[in-house]
Amino acid sequence: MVDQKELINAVKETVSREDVRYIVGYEEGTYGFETAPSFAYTSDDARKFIFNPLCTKNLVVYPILEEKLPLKREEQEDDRKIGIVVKGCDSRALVQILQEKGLKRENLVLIGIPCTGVVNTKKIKDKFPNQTEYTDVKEEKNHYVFSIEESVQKIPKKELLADVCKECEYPNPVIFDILIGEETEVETEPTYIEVREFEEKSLSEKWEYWKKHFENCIRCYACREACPLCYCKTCMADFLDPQWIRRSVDLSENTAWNIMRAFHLAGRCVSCGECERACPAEIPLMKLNKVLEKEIRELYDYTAGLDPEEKTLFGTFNPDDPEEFIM
Amino acid sequence: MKANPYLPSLAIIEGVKEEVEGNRAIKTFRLAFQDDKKKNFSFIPGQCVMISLFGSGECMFAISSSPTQKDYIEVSVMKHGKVTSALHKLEKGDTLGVRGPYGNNFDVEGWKKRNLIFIGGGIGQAPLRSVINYILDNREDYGNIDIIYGARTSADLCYKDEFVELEKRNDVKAHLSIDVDEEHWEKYVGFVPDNLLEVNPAPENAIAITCGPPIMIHYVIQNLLKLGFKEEQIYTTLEMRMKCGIGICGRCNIGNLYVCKDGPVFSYDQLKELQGDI
Amino acid sequence: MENAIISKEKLPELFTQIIAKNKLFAPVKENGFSLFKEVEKASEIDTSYVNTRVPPKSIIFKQTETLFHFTPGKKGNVEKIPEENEKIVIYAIRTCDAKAFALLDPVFIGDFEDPYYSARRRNSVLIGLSCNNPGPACFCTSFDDSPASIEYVDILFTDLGYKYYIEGNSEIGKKFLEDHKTLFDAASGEDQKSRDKVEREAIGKIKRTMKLTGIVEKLDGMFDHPIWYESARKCIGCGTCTYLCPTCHCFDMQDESTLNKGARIRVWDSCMYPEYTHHASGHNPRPARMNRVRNRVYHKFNYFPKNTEVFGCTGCSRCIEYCSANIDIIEIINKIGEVKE
Amino acid sequence: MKDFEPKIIGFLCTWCSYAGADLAGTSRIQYPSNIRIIRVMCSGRVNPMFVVNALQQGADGVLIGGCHPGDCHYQHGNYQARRRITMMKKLLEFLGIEPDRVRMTWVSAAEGRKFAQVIEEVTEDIRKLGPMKQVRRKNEW
Repeated sequence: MVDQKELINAVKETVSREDVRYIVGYEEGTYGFETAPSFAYTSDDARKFIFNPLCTKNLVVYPILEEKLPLKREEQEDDRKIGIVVKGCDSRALVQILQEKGLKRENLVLIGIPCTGVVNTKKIKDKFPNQTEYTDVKEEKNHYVFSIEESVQKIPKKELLADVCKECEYPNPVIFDILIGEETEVETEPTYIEVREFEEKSLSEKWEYWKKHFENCIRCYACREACPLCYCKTCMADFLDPQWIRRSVDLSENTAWNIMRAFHLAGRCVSCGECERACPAEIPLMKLNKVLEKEIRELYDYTAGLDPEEKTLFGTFNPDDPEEFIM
Repeated sequence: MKANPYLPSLAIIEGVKEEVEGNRAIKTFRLAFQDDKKKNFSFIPGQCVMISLFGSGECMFAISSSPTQKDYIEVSVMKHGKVTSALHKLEKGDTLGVRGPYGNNFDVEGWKKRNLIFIGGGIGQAPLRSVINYILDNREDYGNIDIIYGARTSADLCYKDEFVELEKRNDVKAHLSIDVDEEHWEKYVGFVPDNLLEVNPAPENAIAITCGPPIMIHYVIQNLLKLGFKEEQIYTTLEMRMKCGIGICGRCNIGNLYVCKDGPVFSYDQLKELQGDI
Repeated sequence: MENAIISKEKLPELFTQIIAKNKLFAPVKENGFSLFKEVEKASEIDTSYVNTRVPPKSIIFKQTETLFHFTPGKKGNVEKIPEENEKIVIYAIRTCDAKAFALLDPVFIGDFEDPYYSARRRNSVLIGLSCNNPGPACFCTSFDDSPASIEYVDILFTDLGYKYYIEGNSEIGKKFLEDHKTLFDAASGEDQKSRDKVEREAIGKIKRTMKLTGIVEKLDGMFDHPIWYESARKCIGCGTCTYLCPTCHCFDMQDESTLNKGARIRVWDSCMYPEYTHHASGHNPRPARMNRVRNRVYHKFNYFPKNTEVFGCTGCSRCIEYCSANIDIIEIINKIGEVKE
Repeated sequence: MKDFEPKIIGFLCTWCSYAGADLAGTSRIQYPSNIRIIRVMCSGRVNPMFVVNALQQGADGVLIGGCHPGDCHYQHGNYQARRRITMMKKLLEFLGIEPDRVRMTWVSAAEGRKFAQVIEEVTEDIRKLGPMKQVRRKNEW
């Protein structure tokens, strides 16, 4: 459980520093079980900051989304630091970006939050579909506690916990400047049970499953935009010449896009689950990310987003990498 | 039942003229219609056409020839993106699709008897060339004509040979400029807005028409106001990324107007009222 | 025939009759969410939804549409495609989505007529289904509509438990009721009362309001207000709001071809992408997310009313509900209303 | 599917596999004509999207040929290609697309005979798999 006061004080203190431009954190959303990203420019703004199991969003996208607009005459670039409130997975995404030199560590201040898992907002919305008021959810002894129309609800954690959090190995930030509260104990060793079960199916069963999902893809690219690791200046999908993927929305192009997205995250995905949360067509994108994560771990003993100094998976090799399939 | 606005008519390239070579190459294509559009295609200077090269895509271009020239239309194309690069590979005899004409036009009727100042930069001269040629063909209806035109280098100037012809005439004044000094260049060196101040046209009974890169238009308008031009005396023609050309696809809006349908010609007082990103 | 009722047992028979002569589009539940699909059997239809994920505009204004065929290359040629003339029935469309068609009509059938949209629109019958359980962010009442408005549909169904109350609106709707009248019973005054009660209850469930008085004029003076930076900071630029919006109509046109045949297609596009307005020269009139979010709000609440005298929003709440950064259009508009000039 | 002749795209590295193919030709070794060769500078240049794109546009199988481990003209391009193609195959398998449609081989400039054998084997394997269905572009507008 994160102490709200401690968080706010830390943010206040950090944002008051001269070398800090702003801090991204969470605030109460506008309705129901939503939380929203919050930007603190002054210590006054920090009062809005919260952290609870509804704070799902990976805020690491914000520093990479920052647009570098042409400066006006005599205008100086603001190179002060950006602060981010990070959970375990968010911090790993950042490590991965640092590894790829997408951002510089010295331009960031990290307020780490030991996470105990976040809620799957879709599930909670389905359970209480008519909740218009913002509802604060608290975690108490393996239960989520919140009140709906003055009656207190107590729901077992495992019913509402987001799927990606169930097998989370790194709930504690791997890099941070300030840590709020006690580190969470890690109990789980990932089993990849869901992926393994799916792998048992026959090829045609698998394709039937994905076909159904890919047909629903509307190619809004929300998965890409929400992902903190999709930060290419121009995405391959947006190239016109050569056009890797046609713009028409059909099974072939949708599949190509989804292969491309998953592949470009191989060895980079940190399992924050943001793509799946953002997908309006509810494609189980994490399944694709997870299978690659599992294979990479088994074949190359590699885990993404742990050490900023490490080389990227595809940027390095081992002469003894498995090659049974090569003729 | 109206005609399908997305269907292009076929046109044959009758000639290709290389205006500028190099990285920012510019070519002028002369197009003649193949079907019944041959007879019923008419336009007023300032209007645009959608040119498609089948398989590459479609782009909006200002017609750069005058409507007094009935047999063909001309468009000048700078090589920049996917479609324009493909267009630049075409030769005489190849087929293109043409839709249009689209958009509004310069008020050539309303400008009769007035002095006209044209201020163009780079490829921005293309739509101006249409009006200029129209007006030269109806020379007696109009007052003094000044043409201020500039480009980055002398090699980047479009319609060079036409300017040679213009300079020979005594009823038109052409003021050419280049941005950076070169050997053998005896005319003005400097940006187009500065050349405008140099030429110093009188605002009385005058209309100023400008087209060029956004930043040039910005400073030209400022300088015109400095010279005493009123907002309604200044006209510009804009460009935007366009797809449908008929005000549906949404991308070319400035405020509630679409450049493809309600533009591309705007007077400055109109433009000032519009809330939108240009 | 004007007002009638149909018992739920007879409903499959009605669908069978419709399917025999028309293409029937109705909501189905797939992979855990609802969407409009062409249905072949009455049993596929699932009306237990608030609103479908992708709006039914996708039936009339398809996400991917072939405009015409061509022969690619230097010696190209154009080949028209035959006009679609199939009769379309859209069942269980919500009033907010039906209103969207009323908003899109002047766009697609204005100075120029979009033949693909207009052909389908002409051939379609909209059967509305009153929304008895509006979602938590719904706000159609802010536009003086109700979850059971009849103006925008040809026929309106209202669920009264074991039967549906049916009202015909347009000529097409009345004729449609006449054609299938063997399945209907006359509606009594009692039915009328329970229908009104259902509507009142549904309106009561809508808790959120967008304050729209004077917003068009207010926006006129707010183009450079800092509120746009504040609202757009959260935006991740994903475009979900526009793809799921029933009134967004932007599209991209592209050529697709093999060596010897090709087609010009159009696909939905979104003003939330930087590429959308990016000129080939490199200039971008809307380079920042601030410009793009501002454009979206202005388009719905300033440009649309200026051009067609109605707001370009129907209150379906999709853009609020599926935004992953909780950008709330109600909040933005209400904030604008509160700004002191 | 007796008459099915698979189309296979071969991305061959210019230094080894392409030279191997050349040798097979000049040595007049017979091999199936199902392969269409695209020469690339290094197997490491093969972007996995090349593979997907080939399958979309009409290929029934894709073969990537590189130098033997340790022999890469650019030191380690083939090692990096190996990791990528391994992951690509795993991903395709998970999606229900036959991973055997994507093959990889090490052929040196001296192995004309091996090249012919590889092509024969790949052609037969892909013939058994039948035409690519899942991601093929329909091109029916």
